[in-house]
Amino acid sequence: MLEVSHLRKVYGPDPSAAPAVADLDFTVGDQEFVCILGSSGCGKTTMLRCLSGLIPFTAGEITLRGKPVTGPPEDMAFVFQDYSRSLLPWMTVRRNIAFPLRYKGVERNDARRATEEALEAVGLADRGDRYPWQLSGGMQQRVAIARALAYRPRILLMDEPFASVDAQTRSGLEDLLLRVKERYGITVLFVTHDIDEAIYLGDRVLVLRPPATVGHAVTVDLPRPRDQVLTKQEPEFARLRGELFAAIDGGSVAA
Amino acid sequence: MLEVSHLRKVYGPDPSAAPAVADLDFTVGDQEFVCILGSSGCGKTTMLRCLSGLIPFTAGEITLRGKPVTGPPEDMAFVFQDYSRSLLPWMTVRRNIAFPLRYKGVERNDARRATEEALEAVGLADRGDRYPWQLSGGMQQRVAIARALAYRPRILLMDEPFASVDAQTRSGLEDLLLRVKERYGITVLFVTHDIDEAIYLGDRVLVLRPPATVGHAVTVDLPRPRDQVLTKQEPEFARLRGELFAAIDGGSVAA
Amino acid sequence: MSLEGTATVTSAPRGTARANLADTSGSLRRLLGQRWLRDLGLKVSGVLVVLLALEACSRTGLLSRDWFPPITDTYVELFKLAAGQPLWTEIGRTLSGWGLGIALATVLAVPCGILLGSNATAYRMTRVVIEFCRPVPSVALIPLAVLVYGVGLEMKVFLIVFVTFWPILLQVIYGVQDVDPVVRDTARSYGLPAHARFLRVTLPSAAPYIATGLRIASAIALVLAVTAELVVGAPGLGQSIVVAQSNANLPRMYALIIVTGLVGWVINLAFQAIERRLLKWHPSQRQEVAQ
Amino acid sequence: TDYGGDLSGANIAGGGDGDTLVVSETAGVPSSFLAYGVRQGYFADEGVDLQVSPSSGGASVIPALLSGDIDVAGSNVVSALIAMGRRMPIQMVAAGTSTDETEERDFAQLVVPEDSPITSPDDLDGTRIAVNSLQNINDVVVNSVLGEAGLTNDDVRFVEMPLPDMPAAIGRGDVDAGVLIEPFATIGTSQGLRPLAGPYVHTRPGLQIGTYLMTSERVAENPELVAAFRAGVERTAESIAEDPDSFREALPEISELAPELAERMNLPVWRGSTNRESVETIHGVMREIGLTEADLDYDGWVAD
Amino acid sequence: MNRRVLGFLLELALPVAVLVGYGVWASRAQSFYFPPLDEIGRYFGELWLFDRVGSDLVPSLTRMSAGYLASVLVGVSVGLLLGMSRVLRTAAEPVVEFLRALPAPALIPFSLLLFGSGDSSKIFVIVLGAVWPILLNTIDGVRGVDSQQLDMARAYRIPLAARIWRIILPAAGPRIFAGMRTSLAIAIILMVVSEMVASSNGLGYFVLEQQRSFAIPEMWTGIILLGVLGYVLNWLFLRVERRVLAWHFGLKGLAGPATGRTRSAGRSPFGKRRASPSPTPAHSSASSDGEV
Ligand SMILES: Nc1ncnc2c1ncn2[C@@H]1O[C@H](COP(=O)(O)OP(=O)(O)OP(=O)(O)O)[C@@H](O)[C@H]1O
Ligand SMILES: Nc1ncnc2c1ncn2[C@@H]1O[C@H](COP(=O)(O)OP(=O)(O)OP(=O)(O)O)[C@@H](O)[C@H]1O
Ligand SMILES: [Mg+2]
Ligand SMILES: [Mg+2]
Repeated sequence: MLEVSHLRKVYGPDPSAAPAVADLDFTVGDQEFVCILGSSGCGKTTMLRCLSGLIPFTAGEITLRGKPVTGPPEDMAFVFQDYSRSLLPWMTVRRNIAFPLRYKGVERNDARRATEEALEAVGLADRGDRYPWQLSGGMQQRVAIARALAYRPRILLMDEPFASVDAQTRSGLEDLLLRVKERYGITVLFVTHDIDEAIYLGDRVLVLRPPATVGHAVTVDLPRPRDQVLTKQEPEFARLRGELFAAIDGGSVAA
Repeated sequence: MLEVSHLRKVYGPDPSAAPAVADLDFTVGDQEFVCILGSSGCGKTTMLRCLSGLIPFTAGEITLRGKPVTGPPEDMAFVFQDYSRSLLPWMTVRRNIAFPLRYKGVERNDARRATEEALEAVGLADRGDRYPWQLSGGMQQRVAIARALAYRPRILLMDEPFASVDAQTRSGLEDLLLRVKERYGITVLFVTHDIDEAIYLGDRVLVLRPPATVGHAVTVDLPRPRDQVLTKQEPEFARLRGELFAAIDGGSVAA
Repeated sequence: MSLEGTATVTSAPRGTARANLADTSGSLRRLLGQRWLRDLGLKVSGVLVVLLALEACSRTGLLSRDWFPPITDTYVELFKLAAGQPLWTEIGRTLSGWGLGIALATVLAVPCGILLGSNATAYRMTRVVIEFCRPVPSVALIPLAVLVYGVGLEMKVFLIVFVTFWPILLQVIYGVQDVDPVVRDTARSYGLPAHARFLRVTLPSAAPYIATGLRIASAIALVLAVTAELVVGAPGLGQSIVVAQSNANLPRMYALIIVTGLVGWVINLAFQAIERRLLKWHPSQRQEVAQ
Repeated sequence: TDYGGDLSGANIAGGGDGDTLVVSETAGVPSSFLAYGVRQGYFADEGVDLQVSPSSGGASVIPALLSGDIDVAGSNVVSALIAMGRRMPIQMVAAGTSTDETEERDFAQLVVPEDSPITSPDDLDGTRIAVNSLQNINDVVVNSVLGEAGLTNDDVRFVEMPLPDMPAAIGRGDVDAGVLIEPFATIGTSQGLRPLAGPYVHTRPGLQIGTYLMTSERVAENPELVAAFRAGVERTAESIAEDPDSFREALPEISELAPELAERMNLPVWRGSTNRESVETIHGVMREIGLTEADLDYDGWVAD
Repeated sequence: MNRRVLGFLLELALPVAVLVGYGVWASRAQSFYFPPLDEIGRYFGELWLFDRVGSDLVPSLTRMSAGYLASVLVGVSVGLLLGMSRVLRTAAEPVVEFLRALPAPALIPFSLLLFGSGDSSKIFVIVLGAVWPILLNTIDGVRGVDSQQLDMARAYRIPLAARIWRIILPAAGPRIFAGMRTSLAIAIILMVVSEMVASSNGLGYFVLEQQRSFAIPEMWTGIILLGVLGYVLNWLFLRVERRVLAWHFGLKGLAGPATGRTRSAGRSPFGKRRASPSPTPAHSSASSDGEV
């Protein structure tokens, strides 16, 4: 579905400067859930922004369903790391979520229903009429997630989407994400700093090393549907955690 | 050192509206490290902002070293949850860290040394001349932390300061924080969503329940200096984790 | 402790790196040259389009030849003027009033704007007077200004300050209100004294607004300097226009008007260059730097 | 042309080791008159160091006079009478431009398009007439032209516009007629506009239009200086009256006026001292059409 | 004596002080150009209550509003275009800057030639003067939109029209309003300038005519009326702005003391009455109930 080969991205006008992404190769299958780990500043966000066609890359190739990516593809949703700035302060929470639906051609009634469902799912049903800046940080992040889910994308890019929510809400959102993914057959690229989360969610976990090259790739062979308690008790889970911990440790330049 | 009694904060003009902080009582001793847990939206940020004198509160009393808090006290540093917006985009990273020092009356040379030390400590020694918007999310967060540490505050408020950094960097920053606190005798209020982190760092852990009342308070009886591996292996650590997990679970409304 | 820097990356071996560098710096130079050239080409073509439109107007009879001197006469006059020294003297006279006026207006309006933008009481106290004075027409003030300040430089400067003060003031007030609350709280929590908050936080935050305000005001100031000279008869471009007009020297009159426009354009170039330097952190400038 | 002089003509000054007098005079022929006098050294002979600054002839010369920045203001009699009627402390010290004796040689012309149905002042009823300023000298002189046909100013509509625009506006039919002042009268007629009347001469042959003003205070303090200035004006006027062609020849150099215009156009006439009959005529018409309410105080207003 | 009355008195204090100061000074100085207050007041009553309202004020207002509306339309739409396209912006820059620097009196002949001596030439002059603050602010506002918001819109493939309407315009809104407010005063000034020429009625004509006839107290009544006009129009403008930019005032914590910034420096300097602190546009009904 998504193929990345020899991707290179250098910020700024000088192509010989230090790259943010040096030479990245990987593929993502249809409806696969790929988690991405990597130390801070190793190029994860940059990579996602290249994949999504938001910024041009310096060299290499990205193809999505066989077509090269030159701009944001259809049916893609992106949850940005800087969630609070990606919400529009002049729209209420509800309108922020419903906003992209209209232009995707969703019927007004369907859009309304999808919005309410998403709000409900992230636990903000009673905050629909607030403005984003009237919400706490974690709530804002959940609004950004709700917007992506309500959009029913075919490919979903998430950049540390659960960084600002508490452990309990986080588990709830993880399970929600898995359910939604299953139901609508979404392909997900998920950046996180939490190894457990990466294993729990992913079909595969990639470890990036600065400047973004795939340092390690792990296939997660845990049964689905997953369960917050049972899955994390499997010996395989513990093994994977150990493997990934070592991979990150060994690969990253002391950070 | 810091005493909070019957703190109440309602946003908006109508004092009978639902409060963000309802009725909060606690005290923080001198040089104590207090961690605060609580579900998303339960009022942690609001509380910190009241304590820091940044926003007026509706009712109750806050005294710091015996004096009521009416505005930002001297020698306080605050690491905001919305770190990317709290960095000044028109200053380089180095200047972002250095500029509060000047107005604290720190000698130019001392300020320079403190800045370089802080940059080094958060692993950004080579990024000092960049602008914040040229950094990754995690790096920006570390700049905000570096600014607070370089300031050598007597009281340090941190609002989910490690949310966007990877696990390894995070452990490093935790240890750094503990060392700095020890060395300069800082009082710390630390909001986090990570129970392990709260226990590892804190002398005491408070669990807030929405709308911010202290639902549970736990004294952490673990020896100092703490160690990432050894401390977390102590049976007491596991016991506290269980206790806090239960406390959060029982208190929070399903979110 | 192990929190050293995330090492900067030099992936390629030394030799090739240097080769690459030489190679790319050449292409970089080419790239920059191209961009510069392209911009120039764009500007020239923009001007050409307008000139062609003017030409078309006079061809189709929209602008009659009788009333408009042939545009070529105007150009000839323009070049003759540019070759002589008097034109530059007149430009200098106009610009001295302009420069003093705009500088004084800025120095007055920026602190006032920041005070009024951040202090509700001060704003409310002055609001009526401000809103009353803003629409007072400059032309109506000219005789009063002449009476008090005479016909010289002071009069010009007074008029310019009186008129350009308001746009700058308003832009500053709006700019101050656009300060990000998180930034403001950061400054407050670190206990920055008021002057430091002003210099380090409020001023840079409002800078994009102020820059726009200055560009608006600089053109208004030029217009006003010329108008004052024109109406009162103070030496400068304006008076030259009057003299040319009274002597029915229309090519020269139009040439002088064009000179005024060109002066405005050059001033704006200078402002833009300064803005690019000072505001390189702002999204409006950095989109063109990054990516 | 060489561009030796300043474009704004601000540096026409010279001679005389005596007192400096700064004169602001309407740009064009009127200020060229003074510049000519300076060039010929007439003012220096009288001990006056004259500095001429051309103005657009608006109302702002009087505040400039009052502020002390200029010493003498060239204005027209109507503006001066209005100001003095409002008790401004100024006095006429010398005569500026006057018109000639016949309508053809009037330096203002009331013109209509060549093919206009308007052939005599009678046809002006209900028309729009372009003038370069409202409520001023034009009202006075057009009123006298209309008066011949039994009309008054209320029977026409005045439209104000700058002189350079007038030929175009008349030609296009935006207005039906216009009062053009030299050199635009010559330009207008050469573009095919037809003169209908010479309104200044029509009001009174030899009508005095321009005047030089000083503050009463200055006149009282320094009558010698006033006399010297007037003498300079007189000398210049005489010299031009004797040899108008050399003035015409000098015009392009002084003021960048096109030589063919300088040769062809009607020149004003200058005299030294104020013409009492003109002032009285003008004041009478002004009273009649409501431009002033004050009574004429000739001796108080004119320093001769 | 509630706070509102107090605030109102506060607001009137300075104007009253200025008036009294002027009155005392003018009656002492006896300057021809600065007549005493009572004289101006007498003329004001004679002229403007309500003799000349229909003949001078109304035509002026019509011209001004037409010119202002045209400026807003042209400024915002051209500003959007130039702000969004680097190519167009670069190409148009010399021409725009050239036009911006042309003095209005020098433009009047042009506009007379192009539009004749009717109202359209006056409106043209007003637009040519008042459009620039709006245009420049729109350009700079559009260029300054948070890149994160634009990325979001592109990621969700929001079509261009919606991107303009829903993101770029609102984000540039505060700046556009800053420009519009400056332009409002400039439009009034240019109304006067445009009536300098080829005009036989209007407030500007009145003021200049009185000035030329040395009818100084009458001229002052005109200037005062212009000031009053500016004040009233500005008041209306602020009401509109308050509604349209409600989110902005809330976001920046400017909505008044009630949001809890009594002690902090940034409080709304706008609006006589404290705007409702939860900035709720009319169409949405904010439920301000808290945590359930
Ligand atoms: N500016 C505001 N105006 C109105 N309500 C607000 C505002 N800021 C926060 N609130 C409300 O106050 C409550 C507490 O918010 P707060 O930011 O303190 O939560 P928090 O504990 O920090 O949550 P998180 O962990 O998600 O950051 C929330 O219900 C939020 O909606
Ligand atoms: N706009 C920019 N201009 C220049 N350099 C940039 C820019 N954005 C990012 N970088 C650099 O690119 C590198 C990778 O950044 P990126 O944001 O992709 O990291 P990340 O893996 O997402 O990190 P984090 O986990 O901290 O968010 C960093 O070294 C950063 O400094
Ligand atoms: Mg990132
Ligand atoms: Mg928070």
